[in-house]
Amino acid sequence: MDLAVLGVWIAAFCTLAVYSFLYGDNPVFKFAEHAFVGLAAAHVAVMGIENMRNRAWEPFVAGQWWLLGALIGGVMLLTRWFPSVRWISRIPLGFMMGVAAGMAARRAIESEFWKQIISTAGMKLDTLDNVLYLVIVLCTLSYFLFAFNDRTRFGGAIKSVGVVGQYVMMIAFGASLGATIMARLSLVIARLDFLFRNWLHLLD
Amino acid sequence: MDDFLTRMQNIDRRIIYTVVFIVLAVPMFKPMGLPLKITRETKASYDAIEALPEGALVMFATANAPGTQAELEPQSIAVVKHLMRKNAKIVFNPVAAESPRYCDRYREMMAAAGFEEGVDFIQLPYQAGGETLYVAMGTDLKSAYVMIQPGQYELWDSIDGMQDFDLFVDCGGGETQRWAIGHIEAKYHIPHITLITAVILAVVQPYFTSRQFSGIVSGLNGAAEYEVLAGFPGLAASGMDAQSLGHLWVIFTIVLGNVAYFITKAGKAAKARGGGD
Amino acid sequence: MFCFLVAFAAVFWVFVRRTAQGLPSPIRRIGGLDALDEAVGRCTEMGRPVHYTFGIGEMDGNVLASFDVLSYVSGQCARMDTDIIVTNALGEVQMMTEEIVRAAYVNAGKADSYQPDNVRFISNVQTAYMSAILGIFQRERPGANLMLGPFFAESMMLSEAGQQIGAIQIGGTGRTIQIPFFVAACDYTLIGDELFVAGAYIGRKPLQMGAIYAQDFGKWLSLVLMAVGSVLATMGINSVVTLLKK
Amino acid sequence: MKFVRSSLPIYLGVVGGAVVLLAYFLTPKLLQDLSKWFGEWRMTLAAFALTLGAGNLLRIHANRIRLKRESFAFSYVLIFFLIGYIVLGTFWGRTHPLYSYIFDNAYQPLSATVFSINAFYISTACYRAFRARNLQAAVLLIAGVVVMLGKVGIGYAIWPGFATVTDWIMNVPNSAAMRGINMAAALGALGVSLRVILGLERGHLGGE
Repeated sequence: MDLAVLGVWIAAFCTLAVYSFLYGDNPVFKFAEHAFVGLAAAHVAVMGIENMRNRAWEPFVAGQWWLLGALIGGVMLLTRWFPSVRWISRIPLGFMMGVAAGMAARRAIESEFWKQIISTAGMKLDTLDNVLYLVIVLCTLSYFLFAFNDRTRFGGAIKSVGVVGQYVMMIAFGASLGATIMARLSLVIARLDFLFRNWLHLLD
Repeated sequence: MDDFLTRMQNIDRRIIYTVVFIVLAVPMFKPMGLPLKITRETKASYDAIEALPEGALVMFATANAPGTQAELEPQSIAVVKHLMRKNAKIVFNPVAAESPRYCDRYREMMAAAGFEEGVDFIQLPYQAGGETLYVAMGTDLKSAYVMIQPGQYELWDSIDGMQDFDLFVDCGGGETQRWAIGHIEAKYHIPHITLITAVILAVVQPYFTSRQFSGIVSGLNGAAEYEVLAGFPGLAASGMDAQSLGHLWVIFTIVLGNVAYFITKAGKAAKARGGGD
Repeated sequence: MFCFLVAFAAVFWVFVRRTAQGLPSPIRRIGGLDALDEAVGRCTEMGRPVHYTFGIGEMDGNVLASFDVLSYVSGQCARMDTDIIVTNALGEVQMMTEEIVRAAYVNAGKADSYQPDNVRFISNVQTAYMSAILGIFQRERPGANLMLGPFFAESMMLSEAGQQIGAIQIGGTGRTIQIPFFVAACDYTLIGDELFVAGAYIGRKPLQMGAIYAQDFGKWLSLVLMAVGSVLATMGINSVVTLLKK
Repeated sequence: MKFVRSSLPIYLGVVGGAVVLLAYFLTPKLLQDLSKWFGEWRMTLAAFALTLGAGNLLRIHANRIRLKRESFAFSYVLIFFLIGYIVLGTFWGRTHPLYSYIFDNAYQPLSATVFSINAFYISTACYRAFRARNLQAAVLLIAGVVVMLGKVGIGYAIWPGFATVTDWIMNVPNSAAMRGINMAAALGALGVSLRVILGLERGHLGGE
């Protein structure tokens, strides 16, 4: 049996092993699951090691001194393995959290908040659809107002607008689900195609 | 009867799964040839590539992974083939840990068609970092890829930064589209088209309406449409029938569940009013 | 936009100061967060663990917000002597959650019951993560499944798998596209911003309450800008958009 | 020492976050350079963290074997593939034929199949969720079924309007509601991030 054929058989075994879980947990699935988690972790670690080498160490040796910061931080992270000095790893962690927050803030404000205001505020209310669009955006956003007391008349009004928003969101969620089901089916189609065509040769 | 109706409300999931298998498998052997409607998003993507000048410089960033390959791979192959027809110079950029293997295949495809590695196409190394990487590319492409030595690739040496590109293709089923428009499109305004899984179309579509994306190819449908437009009969079109049939089965179970639910509820209400058995 | 950011930060600061001095703080109720205690309580009764996950997304605002909830939930678990299993997909989030869960146990006076092996790194490969969770659900049978963070396609699978083992489920994410899946399969769903205010809602610390007020300020501002802007745009005056684009 | 232990991580976070955020608006060269470096550092640190994660996995499964937990035999399988594949990838490289062979014939089919389980799960989830138990669920159901019918040929055969209504639902209510949710969530994310950037967040890293 040549290697390519063996490969197809291995792949078919893997496919069926995973699908067997749909019936119930079983040793074959357990084997596939553990093998897969191991392989995936290894693949990521291999990528990580490669990145440390070509992203930090090699350019640093080639004269990009500022990468020293990353190397020191990386070594500090490694202190996690030693309980007595594990607190050191919090230092680079704090830095990572800060940079992550900075990035998140950047994207949140520009493309997800500001541009959306501009796009909505520039909309001409000359069709019924546009009026509706604006009203829906306003209602949905009102649902997310938190700091008010719903026992006052004003608060009660906000709450009722928010309830309208809630119903519109249900329309949106229902529509998204409906639109998604068909797409998800294509994932199985690709696997069946593999089983019937490449493995069993039932299709040409 | 009541027993039957209750059971229709709680069909064993294994039965549902088995039927899903069957209805997806049958059309593979007996295609029905249902018609295909081409959406404006796919058409716009096709037009964007068709409008490129000969030898245009394109970045093909991909986050393709085994989980998304069923949808993204047929799309990617169709788009790369189309780019090859335009003699585009392509920089493949795997942006997820599992993506380099896919880029390898596109490169093999190009090399087999007589394109020269290093001159007509290159593949950048994968780097961890996600959004950070997109920020870095937008800030300074060359220093984001410090590990590529000058002189290593002729094509890479001729590029100064993102502003040199004529088109940015972003392929992925996750967050990369937003990073691409947030950090690259926002800054350089080069045309962007995106290849996505159908699931995320709803969130990506507003960016098409706002012209931040010039085109969207979404899901297996998008791939099939693209194949038809570009004239490469391929993988995607053959799966469309199975998809429709599976879809009908799901609709059927939903209707069944609701009908049973309402009959039972009506029955209960009648009993509560004191009706006989 | 920069002006907005500065204004937002300033409002934020002012509200933090003012709530620190004690401002009455009415907040509307959020069902999904009220259910957290119910979830932990149910696990305690049944003698099953609580499962907590962030999904596989990058460390972003969702994760930062979810840290607050994890801190609270693991404190509750420590007090009630219920195990909490945290599964992670990112190296840095793994390290952060180790710190948080450990601290929660220490603060609850139960430092000895903290089990490091229950805070688990699985994989940042989505599908490997999913398959491991399917296994954990079948074998360790958590009684509650809390999914708060930046979720991708794993949302559907995790919530349906949790449903199959009869766990009480709370899902929440700011990644809009995944919310419908949580709505379909979870008992409670935190929609978008509801996750981000979770910390304030549970903790009611002045700092976090200040954040809620500042966010509400931002929302009011955008409501007004959009309404006024489009009315003016209809009349042919584009001054709001021009102003915003500066 | 107390400063280094409990406050330094927070201040480093403040500096990191503030530099990255401000560099988006302000142009001084130093700020831009710093922001670029910080981004590069974080990418490298993320690589370190990932590798550490693999170590955590190894430790947990080694413990399972040591304590003879339920079905610990499978932990041997995991450790075998983990170590074997790392050794192969690190010393012979990812381009080694055996590495690619395993990737193509085991890793990739496993991954694709696990993902495709979503198709089955979504069908049962919708079967349960799309039931008109109350008014909200009814709204969810109606929108869902109309869109589902709008996506397939038979829907068109029943009533040609399904496709039009689907387009309308996707473009008006769906798109508008998603925009509202997104905007609120963006503000939420901004609020959470600012707490870190302004150094107000002390809970997570400040403990002993």
